[in-house]
Amino acid sequence: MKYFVGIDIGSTTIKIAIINEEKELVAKGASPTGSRFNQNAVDALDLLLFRNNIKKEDIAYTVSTGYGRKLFKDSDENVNELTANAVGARAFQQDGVKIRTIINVGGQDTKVILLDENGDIKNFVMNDKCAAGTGRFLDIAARNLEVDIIDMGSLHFEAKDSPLPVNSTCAVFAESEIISLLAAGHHVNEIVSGIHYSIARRISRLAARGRIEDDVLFDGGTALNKGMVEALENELMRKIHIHPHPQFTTAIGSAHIALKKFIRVSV
Amino acid sequence: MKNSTRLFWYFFLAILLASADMRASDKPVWLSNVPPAHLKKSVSSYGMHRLCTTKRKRGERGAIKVIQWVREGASVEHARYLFLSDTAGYRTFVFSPHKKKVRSKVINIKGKSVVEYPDNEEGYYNVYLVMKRVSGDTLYVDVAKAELLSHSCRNGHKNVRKEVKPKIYPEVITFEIVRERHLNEDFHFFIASGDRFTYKPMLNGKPVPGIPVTLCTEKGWSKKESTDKTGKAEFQFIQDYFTHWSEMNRRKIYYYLIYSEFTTDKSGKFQGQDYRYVHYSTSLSDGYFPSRTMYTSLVWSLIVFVVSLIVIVAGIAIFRERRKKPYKEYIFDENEDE
Amino acid sequence: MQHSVSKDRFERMRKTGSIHYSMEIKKNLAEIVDKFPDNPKSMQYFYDRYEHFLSGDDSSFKGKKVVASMCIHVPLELIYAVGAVPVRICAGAYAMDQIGTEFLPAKTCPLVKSTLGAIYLDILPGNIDPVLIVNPATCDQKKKMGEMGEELSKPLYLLEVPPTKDTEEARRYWHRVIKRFVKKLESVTGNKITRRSLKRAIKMVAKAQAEYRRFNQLRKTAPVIYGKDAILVTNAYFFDDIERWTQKVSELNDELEKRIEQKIYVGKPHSPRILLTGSPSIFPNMKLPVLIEELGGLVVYEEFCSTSRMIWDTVAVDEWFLYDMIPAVADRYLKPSTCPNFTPNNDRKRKIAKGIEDFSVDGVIYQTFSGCQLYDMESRMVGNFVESMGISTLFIESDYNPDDFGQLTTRLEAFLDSLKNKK
Amino acid sequence: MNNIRKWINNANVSRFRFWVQILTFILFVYGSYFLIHIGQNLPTFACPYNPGSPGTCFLISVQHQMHTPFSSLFSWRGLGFLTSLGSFVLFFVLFNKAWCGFMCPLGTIQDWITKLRNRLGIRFSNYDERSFKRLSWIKYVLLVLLFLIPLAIANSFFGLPKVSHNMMSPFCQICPARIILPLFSGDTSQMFINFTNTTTIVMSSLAILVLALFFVGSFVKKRFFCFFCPMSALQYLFSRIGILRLTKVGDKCTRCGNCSRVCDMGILSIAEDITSVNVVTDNCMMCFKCVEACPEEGCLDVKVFNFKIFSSTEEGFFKRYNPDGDSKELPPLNSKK
Repeated sequence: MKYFVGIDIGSTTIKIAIINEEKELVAKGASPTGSRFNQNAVDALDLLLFRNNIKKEDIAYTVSTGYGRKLFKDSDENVNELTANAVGARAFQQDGVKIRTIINVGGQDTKVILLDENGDIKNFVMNDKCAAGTGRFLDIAARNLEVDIIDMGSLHFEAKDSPLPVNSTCAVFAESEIISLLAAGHHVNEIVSGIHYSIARRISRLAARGRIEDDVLFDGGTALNKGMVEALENELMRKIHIHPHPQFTTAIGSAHIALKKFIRVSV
Repeated sequence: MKNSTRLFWYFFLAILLASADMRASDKPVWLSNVPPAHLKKSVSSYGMHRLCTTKRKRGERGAIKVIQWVREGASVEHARYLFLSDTAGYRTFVFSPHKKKVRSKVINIKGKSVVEYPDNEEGYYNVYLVMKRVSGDTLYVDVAKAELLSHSCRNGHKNVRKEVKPKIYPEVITFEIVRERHLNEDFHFFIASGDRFTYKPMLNGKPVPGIPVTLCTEKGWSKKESTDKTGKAEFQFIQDYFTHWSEMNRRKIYYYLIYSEFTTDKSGKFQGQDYRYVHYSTSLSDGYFPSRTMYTSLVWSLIVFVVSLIVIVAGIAIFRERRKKPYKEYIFDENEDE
Repeated sequence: MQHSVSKDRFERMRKTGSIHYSMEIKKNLAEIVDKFPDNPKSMQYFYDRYEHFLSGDDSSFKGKKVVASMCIHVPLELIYAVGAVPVRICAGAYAMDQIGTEFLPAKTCPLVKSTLGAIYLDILPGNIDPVLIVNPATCDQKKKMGEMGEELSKPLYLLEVPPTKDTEEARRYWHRVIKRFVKKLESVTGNKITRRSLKRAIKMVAKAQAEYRRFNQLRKTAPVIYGKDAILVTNAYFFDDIERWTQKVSELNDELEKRIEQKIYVGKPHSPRILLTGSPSIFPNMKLPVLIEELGGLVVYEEFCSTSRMIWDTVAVDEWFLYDMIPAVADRYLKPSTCPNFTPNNDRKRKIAKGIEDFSVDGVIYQTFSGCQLYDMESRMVGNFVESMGISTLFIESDYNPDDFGQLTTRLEAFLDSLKNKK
Repeated sequence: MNNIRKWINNANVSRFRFWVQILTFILFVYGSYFLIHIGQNLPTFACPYNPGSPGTCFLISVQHQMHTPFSSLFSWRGLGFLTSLGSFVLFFVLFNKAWCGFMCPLGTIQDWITKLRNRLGIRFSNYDERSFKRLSWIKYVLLVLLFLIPLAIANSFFGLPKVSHNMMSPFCQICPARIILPLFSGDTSQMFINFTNTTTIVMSSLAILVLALFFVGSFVKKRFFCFFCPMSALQYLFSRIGILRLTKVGDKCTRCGNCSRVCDMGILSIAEDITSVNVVTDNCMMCFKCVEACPEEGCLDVKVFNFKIFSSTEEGFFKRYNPDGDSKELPPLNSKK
């Protein structure tokens, strides 16, 4: 049985996805990038293989993507993460749903990718210059609110009345604004939903510039946060599909590319 | 008027008429296109050269009848309109431009005789009135000739040069005058005062050197030349009368008469009478325009040309100088009191 | 804003400035030359000219006055005609950009900052000492930069470019501006413009244009030269001696012709053909073209004011007299210009459309310097126009700062991939 | 085939036109001395007042044919006019407006005067856009008068008295060709002020004024008279169906303005207009200087029907305007001469 590895070396976390010949997702794993990410990546891969008892030789082809893709030594090929993301999104074929727009909110940047009919990238807009509207903004907020990032989503739904307006979009100023809101006695969940809406508004403005079309897929680590999804749906005023493994879309995509490349190379 | 005076008048006229045929040598008989004053209303003019024709009744078909008045006398304006009684011994010959004899006759309109012929072809019609009589011991042969051009642009201008050439009929007309054509003559041609033309009296088809030829114009100017050894006499037309400037009409036709006569000693018998001398005389009358360069002045045009040149050049020079100065400023009226 | 700096501080700034400048030149030149194996041999002349970009060991300038110019609206023929030598000093150095920021707000076009920095420190191509720096008043930032230059007591001269080029008032105004400019040139250089000298200048420039047109024709037929080399060739037109430049370009053309015959092509076989437009890339800021061609694209046509827009249109004079030659030269720099400072500017769209057709372009990359709002404004219109032709466009906003390499690579790679799939 | 085409596209059409103009000048001014007779209704100034003219200009036959009462004009006589108009159109369609650019004797004279001014180094001037537009309609007024006045001589309009016969062939009376062309056959008879009556005084002195304007105008502005010539107005009515065509490909044009600068008539629309294909305007005389001056490959083409006979090429442009030898024979830049 041959396995194909897609490894997405992001700024904050390394995500690995392994699929078999029938394109089924066999294993996925994420671990923090840290500083020596080449070594970390290799260890994470070995750990994942060991846990799912896959032998190293069965891996036929590995494709790396993400910011550190060129520096990860033992990948057979590296691919641009936008392309990988597109392939990953298209691999997630819910019946009756044709994905035309991917909103990927990663740790360090936010990407809005538009696809044409057969899934090729038609156009894309990126915001990688400012932390606002990215996962980093959520990390900072979570740290300030001394709340774990995972249950940010549930807190969002506890807020009773309308979300608190958090007007500073800049991650640095948001920090001081959150502290002042806490001091003013506002409840944590109001602040969290306010933050979600400020990020969502920022993303929708970016999406507007990209002139998005229907069947929007929201992926990237932030998609795990239910509150964010709800806020974005309201801001975009349209239904949003969530990838079953939002954090691993790009990794899965690069695994699929590894499969395709392997077939072409071997045939 | 009392009967006696009327009777006297009748008698006087009879003598005059009777004496018609005893003319002094100096009164040529010629065919004129100009009707007598009191008959102007009853005739009309036709064609380019406004030939005189009888008035056509409404709906009259067939060729137009051109008439030429028979007149006698050297003065073109005051020559007498003759009345040819049947006995006067005259014969008329009219030849069409294609040299065919055309039926012509002399008719009398209100006591004045005219030679009439049908006109339906393009080109010069030669009209002759030949009068022969013997008086004393000389036979007088008087030929009155007219070359009448008939043309209408509708019929086109084919082979004009051939049609316009002069034609003579020596076998029928013993003595006639021929006007030599200019090179560029065509159907639209008019003699204009100032032009020079040569005339050739032809006796039996041959030019006659050394005989007097006289040209008279409307207001009585006349010039006598004698033909040179080749039988040609050259004349230059002059405008002998200038109307007041306001009545000036470049298209008015003036008329001239040219006649020549000479006597040769040739004997013979004519109508039972012997004669020892023959006196030939012939005449030709036609119209001419005022001079083509009449009232036009080349000098004035050069003056106007140079003046306007100077004015325009000066205007442009000033315009170009003015443009060199910086742009014109807007000036505002400073005074306050409305 | 009198920039009072002590003599010693100024000297020190000048020294470090030129060190940074030459380091930048070496780095970029190395990148341009070494990373690409198949550069044509006759490009070596141009690489050497950039090697001595600042040293100015060029003998052709000796004994002649130099008139520095910026933008493309300065009639070079008139400068040649009065016996001076034109050098275009639009700077592309990040080193000078940092000097310029001391005078200009942060959000200013890097080209303007860099040029002002170069003028202030007198670090100009070919180490020239211009008698006059002609500054066409195209976009607002250049106007203000010119004003600041004057305050720094540099010989700046404002050339008033009309805001539009279609009305007759604008054309007549432009003719008057050029005539006054000629008078200024005559007073600055001391020579009088004559019929002969202007005619000779027009012919010289026309010969250079003829060679460039042949160069362009060759690039149209086959991908025999990288876009970055083409940009280098045209950039050399800024400061090189024109007759030598023409000679060298014709040699390059001959070599390219041979390459076409022998079918030696650059880049990969069906690499996406890119049209570059927007803010001009000027050496040493060759970041974008080099990156594109590194990632497998091929720049086939650049609609920059540092390349084709500067050399394309040639003058045709009806009567070889000053009264017809000077307006003809003036018209040549106004009427066909597709500089976005003119409004309306649909000539530029038509030129891009023609470029796309002639060079069978796959994708358009629209570069805008951050802070240059002229090109930014026009990017929407051009983008929509190119979309309507069915060609996808990538809008890149960058400046002379080399450290946004990462973002550029991701964007360009994604764009090139999307083009490859479409092909 | 295409090296012939290449040779033509590189040819110097202006020099070719110079020689064609000389030949056609001899044809139209001395034609009849060589017993050549071309025809009655020529679309150019083969002036019948000049004895050497091989035919007659259509304008004079128009004025004579219009001098008929309405009753006969709208009956058989009108047919005569239509046939002569037909033969004019047939002549005209052959060369379209190139009749003015290549063949008209008056145009040739004006071009010679321009060459003289060029030799003397005197500056030419051009109309600005506003006056260019305003003056362009004068030739249409002259054309209408040219039809109306003879009609008004033969019929009375709205009961007004008929125009006097002295106004017969009104345009010929003031046309400079009537005076200039006979001069070339040594016949100065047309150069006169006619004092016969006030009308003829006014008309003949107007003619002399127009003559002076003609000479000074064409000395100062290139092809001055062609701007007001009713023949070019009449020709423009039929120029759409001409066989010879001047077309432009708007996409290739960079609007560099070379064509409108070398245009003798000073037409601006040739450079500004990038949409229409047929670029012959009413002032254009099809001298093809614009096609010579266009540096863009195949932007301006001269076509017979749809077959290109001469089009603008880069190579041709550089050969014409910047021949190689040129910059060498000029003195080096810094020599004091």
